[in-house]
Amino acid sequence: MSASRDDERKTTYREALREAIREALRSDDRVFLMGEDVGRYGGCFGVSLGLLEEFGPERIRDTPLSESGFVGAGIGAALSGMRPIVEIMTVNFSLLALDQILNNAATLLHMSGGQLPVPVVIRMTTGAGRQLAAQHSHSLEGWYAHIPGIRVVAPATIEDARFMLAPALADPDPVLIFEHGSLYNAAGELDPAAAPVDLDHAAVRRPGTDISLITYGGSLPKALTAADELAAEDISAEVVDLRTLRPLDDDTITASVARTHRAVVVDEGWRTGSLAAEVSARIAERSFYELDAPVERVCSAEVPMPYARQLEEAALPQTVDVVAAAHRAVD
Amino acid sequence: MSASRDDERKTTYREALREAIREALRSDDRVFLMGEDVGRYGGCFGVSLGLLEEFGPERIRDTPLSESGFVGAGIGAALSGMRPIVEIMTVNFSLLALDQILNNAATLLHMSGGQLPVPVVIRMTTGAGRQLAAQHSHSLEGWYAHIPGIRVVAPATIEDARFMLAPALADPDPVLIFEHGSLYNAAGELDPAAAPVDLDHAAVRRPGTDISLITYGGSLPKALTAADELAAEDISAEVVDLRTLRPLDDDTITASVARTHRAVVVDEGWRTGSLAAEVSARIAERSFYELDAPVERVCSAEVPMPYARQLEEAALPQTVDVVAAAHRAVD
Amino acid sequence: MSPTREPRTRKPTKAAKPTSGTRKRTDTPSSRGPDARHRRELLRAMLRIRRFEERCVELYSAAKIRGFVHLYIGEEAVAVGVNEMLTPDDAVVSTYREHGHALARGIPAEAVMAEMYGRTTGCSGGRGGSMHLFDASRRFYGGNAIVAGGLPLAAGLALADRMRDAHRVTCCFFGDGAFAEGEFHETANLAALWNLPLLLACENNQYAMGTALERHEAQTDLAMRAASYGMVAWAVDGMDAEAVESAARRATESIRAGAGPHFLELRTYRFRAHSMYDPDRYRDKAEVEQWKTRDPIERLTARMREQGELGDKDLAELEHQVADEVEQAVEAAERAPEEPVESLLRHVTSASAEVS
Amino acid sequence: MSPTREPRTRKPTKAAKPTSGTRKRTDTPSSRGPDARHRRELLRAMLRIRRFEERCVELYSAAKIRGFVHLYIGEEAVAVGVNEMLTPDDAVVSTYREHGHALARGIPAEAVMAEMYGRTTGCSGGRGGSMHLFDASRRFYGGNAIVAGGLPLAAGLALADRMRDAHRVTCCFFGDGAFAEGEFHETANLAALWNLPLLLACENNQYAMGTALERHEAQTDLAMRAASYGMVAWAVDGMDAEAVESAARRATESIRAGAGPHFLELRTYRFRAHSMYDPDRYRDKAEVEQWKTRDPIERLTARMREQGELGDKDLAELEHQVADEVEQAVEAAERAPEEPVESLLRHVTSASAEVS
Ligand SMILES: Cc1ncc(C[n+]2csc(CCOP(=O)(O)OP(=O)(O)O)c2C)c(N)n1
Ligand SMILES: Cc1ncc(C[n+]2csc(CCOP(=O)(O)OP(=O)(O)O)c2C)c(N)n1
Ligand SMILES: [Mg+2]
Ligand SMILES: [Mg+2]
Repeated sequence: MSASRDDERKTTYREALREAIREALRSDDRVFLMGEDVGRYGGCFGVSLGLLEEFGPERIRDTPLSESGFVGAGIGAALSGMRPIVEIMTVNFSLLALDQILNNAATLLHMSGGQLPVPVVIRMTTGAGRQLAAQHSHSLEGWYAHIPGIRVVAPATIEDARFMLAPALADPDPVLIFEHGSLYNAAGELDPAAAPVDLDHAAVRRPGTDISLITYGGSLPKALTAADELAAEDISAEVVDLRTLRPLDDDTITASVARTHRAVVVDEGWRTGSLAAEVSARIAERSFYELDAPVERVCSAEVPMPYARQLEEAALPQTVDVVAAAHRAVD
Repeated sequence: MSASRDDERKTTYREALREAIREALRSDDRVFLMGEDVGRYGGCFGVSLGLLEEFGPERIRDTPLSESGFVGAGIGAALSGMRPIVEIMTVNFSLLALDQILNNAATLLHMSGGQLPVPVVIRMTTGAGRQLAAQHSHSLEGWYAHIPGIRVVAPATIEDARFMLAPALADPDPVLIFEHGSLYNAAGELDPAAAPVDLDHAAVRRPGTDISLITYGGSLPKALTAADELAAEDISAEVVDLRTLRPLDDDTITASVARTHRAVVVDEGWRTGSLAAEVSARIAERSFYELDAPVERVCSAEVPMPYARQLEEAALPQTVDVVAAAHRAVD
Repeated sequence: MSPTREPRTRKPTKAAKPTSGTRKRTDTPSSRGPDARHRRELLRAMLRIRRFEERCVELYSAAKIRGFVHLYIGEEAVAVGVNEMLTPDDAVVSTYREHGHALARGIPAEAVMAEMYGRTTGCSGGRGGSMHLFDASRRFYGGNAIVAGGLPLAAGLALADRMRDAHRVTCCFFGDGAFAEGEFHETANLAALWNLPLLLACENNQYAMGTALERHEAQTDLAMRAASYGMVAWAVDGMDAEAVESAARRATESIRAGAGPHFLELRTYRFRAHSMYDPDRYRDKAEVEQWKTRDPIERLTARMREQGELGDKDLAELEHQVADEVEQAVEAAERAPEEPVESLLRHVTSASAEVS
Repeated sequence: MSPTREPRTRKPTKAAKPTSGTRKRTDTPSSRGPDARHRRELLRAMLRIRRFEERCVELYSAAKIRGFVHLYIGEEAVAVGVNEMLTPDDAVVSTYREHGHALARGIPAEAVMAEMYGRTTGCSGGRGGSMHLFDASRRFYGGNAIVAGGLPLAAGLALADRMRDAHRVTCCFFGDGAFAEGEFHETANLAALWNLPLLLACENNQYAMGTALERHEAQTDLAMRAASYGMVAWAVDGMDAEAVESAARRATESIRAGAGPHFLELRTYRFRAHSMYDPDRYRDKAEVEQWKTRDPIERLTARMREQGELGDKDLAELEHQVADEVEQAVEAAERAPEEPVESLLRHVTSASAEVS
């Protein structure tokens, strides 16, 4: 946990998340972390390792297996003025708590005529790529982005992993944070200039002029690699990281498409009914006369994620698919 | 239950559903109906009234309040060769069973390498319009249309209410049937020529040449009224009833847009991440060079459904909104 | 006495010593003693709920109130008896059958009626309706229409208190039907495991909609079932406001003293159908009549008459006051403004109108 | 004896009379008698699981197997003992920790190993992996990686049998952690209410991942808790294959006789970490060592030696046969073909490739 001055900026996505949680716990005693195995085990993906020792079992609270129960309890504690961070191991299990999230967390403020804000933060892992098969691999954050009353964010970089939590906790409404499982080990230097993230805005991760690659979360690295490959062919791709999946930052998307006149949306969700469909529909609505080609979507194949390596790879959006889609749009 | 010859064709949506269930129970002893209050109470919306008396409590099976439990039990019974019809009172409560539907019903066939088809039919009510407020009014069928491995249908007419169940039961895979709450009392004559519905195809409910109004379920009547109003202004609107929300019948949609070059998608789901977004994205993908105007979406406002009458009306897609959207597209 | 009485306030016990339980009752209550006055308030509270709801039935027929409306008639002793033991600092989580809980908690009849009219002066600003009554100032957290959906919330409210060492109680009302839902069991386990200051007030009215208890629960002794979680649990005559009150006294005192969650199985009955839509085909007329002989209002009235605490005139006066209160609520609701459709998107997020 | 032994078949009882329970046991078992032979098969079945999984560890390190892998080592007596009482007509629903259940059920080691390799010859065609083993021909319904997610399915399988008057048993394995999930409670209530022929085999290995039983259950006597549903329930020494078998005998006979669901709390322990990713920081070394002294394989071996049923040579022969079987499974998996990516969309729907 202690690091020398020099190492301080060298970190991983996992450590950045942990540091953000630690900071929140230190600076606000209404904050606590709750979920299955967040304590003694250290978090199923190791995010909260060491926090139990530092903050004790009341604030690093292991729960029984009961997603609906403890997510609902987090909502109730938030109603009562606490600032819970609730961890659900993966988005697949969050379905068991979806009733609480939609029918309570997202709805109480409105149903009560504005009396009951719910300042809860719910974190969960999403995504595939580790051969975990059909009950541990799906990307359902697009569903959550459908729900009025909540905010949905997806940190794709180490900076966002480190600096999205504070504004999420400061938001008076429920915020869902989706961490892509393939990113936890991503390592890099923390930009010393990084600061709390403005959760209302998407980020242009790489400027470009010929085509917009619009993505988020675990697909960002693939889109950036695709942009590199396209650059080698003299196609200048702009990479937009949505960061916040609800509410979508229409202005940044529209401005990018206005520059490039072409777009590929990359999203690990199943294609039909994906978040990519929403982005595509919005581009068509807002930038119809700007578009020089149909908006392309690169999504997961519509299949419960298979275990076998080659099948999983084939099911997921890959860099080569992004490049191919860009070619279709540009040609 | 007994009707004279003449009255036989005069029926309601509710009675048509009941008749379909009765027919299934009579013709196949693997079929049974299971759900909360389907028996003694007669179904929360009266669909199964009288069936308990005819078929007994084993086949018209009242369940405890335990959506996950009895939906999962329906899936298990289907695995074992039965043909259960499981009723969930409304789609809002189906969230409690979503884990079973996504992680088991939709997934078992694939996960098992094709060994385990799940011939379950799950019926539920969807939609708003009766001032039932924020926990009883949402239209979440678009979420279900996102899930590979299941079929999702939405009968919008008395014929479809009567004749969609048989093919749904004949389907070896899970079929979800969404019944819009505002349709139960819809009355009319059953078309004597009606026959089991082909669940792979959308239906053109009214042909037209200037614009395609693409919709389903409880919004179909509104789209038809809008088409009437547009006709009065010499705008010829074609009305497409999707009927099957998954898999979407791309060909019918594409053919319609090829005729009209303009489209409005009407969908009672919240706009962001709606099924309408998917339809819009597909039209843009498949008919980009056919389109003379951006695809319009008429959806519900992004708000947990308010109780107050005027607010609920304002939140829902109305005929006037469809007409206005058509004007925007045509002008 | 104001017609929109606040709940009786008793200071939360900071230590383990019992509070109101220490109040000695005289064996021969006088018609003017504190017990008599107290019973009169119980009666008034039950009458208020009864008359309020009877008026709702008329207003529903007149299409002034819409949506789903679930009446509490017959069950009034539960809300009123339990509420006696709650302080303003405590919290209440309720169901869609919550007019009684809301009125007992002290939410003005006006605010509840206006809500059912869908008016801005309603206790949820007209956005909730009958099933979603809220009042943050009274720590009344709804109004939950997903069966068992309020239970985890209540555990969270109680958890917050436990973490902050607040000696408050969270009371969660729910039905026998909710007992079958997984969410009840997850909540019961959390509450017992974490020793939460939670009163689980199970309104066992013998039916979940049209399904009788023995047709939805394998084991119908719910208190015994709850006790299997290691929490104190017992059954109470829910048709007797004083019996409910005394059970709630024992339970809340024990909870305030740190003994963790308690479960009360309040055996009661709804005299009316499940909701306005329900033709009530599934119950024996005789069964309903049988339960009606235990009407909590008639029972308390009889007891008070016997004790000489209540004469015809007293009762007429009470009825008159309550009728006035209800009528004023209706009149106010009739006059109250509607939310303009322009503010449809208010309160979706705290930032008010959402970008979409 | 074939290395991929079918489960011992006992005809399903059509009537209420007990089956295998009637088989007389001699008081002084001979090393060649039926009891000795039977124990040898128990031992073989446990050894098969143990050696198979030990090989899996190596193959995981060699990156031949990927994804999440949960080992059953230490718990073998449970799968083997319960399976003895199941017929091929019965059904089994399992968890993600199911190599033991699958092998005990008679799914060939080859088919399981190929599945973990992700090959077409795997028992799920390579689409499931370690957590999703299936075999419809053996009525082995997975392989469920949502904790408690298999329980409602199992109730449905049992319901189908009850509706068709089939005297079959559905056995559902699940862990102590699953007991806290709402789905367990909904299932238990359904099963007891409807008198389903369901064996609820709760593998209480004292931990749900890193969370010890007393930190996730308010009341740790799980059998008592289950009994509160009105079903027969008791705790069994899950480290003793014969004790498990005899408990399963009583339970399955009673279920076949129509007595409804039974619950066995099988007290056991996993000797390894929760999964391959788990550094196992949350358990006392001493606790693990203590449980290892009760190793079900060593225990049965010792008992057999004592009885003179098993000599060094016999054991070596058994080990040799099992090792052969495992090795053949590995070799076959190595040679087995991979599914071409062109058939990615197979089996999404029965119509094979889905329109999208
Ligand atoms: C999760 C869920 N399932 C079903 C319903 C429909 N429903 C509303 S009330 C009710 C019966 C609840 O019974 P109980 O808990 O005993 O409460 P009571 O109505 O008797 O007060 C049902 C089935 C619902 N609102 N929520
Ligand atoms: C619904 C759900 N929540 C969480 C997980 C992650 N998880 C997998 S196994 C496990 C522990 C389960 O413990 P138990 O039921 O005792 O079974 P054991 O692993 O001990 O055999 C957890 C938390 C999951 N797979 N499903
Ligand atoms: Mg009830
Ligand atoms: Mg365990």
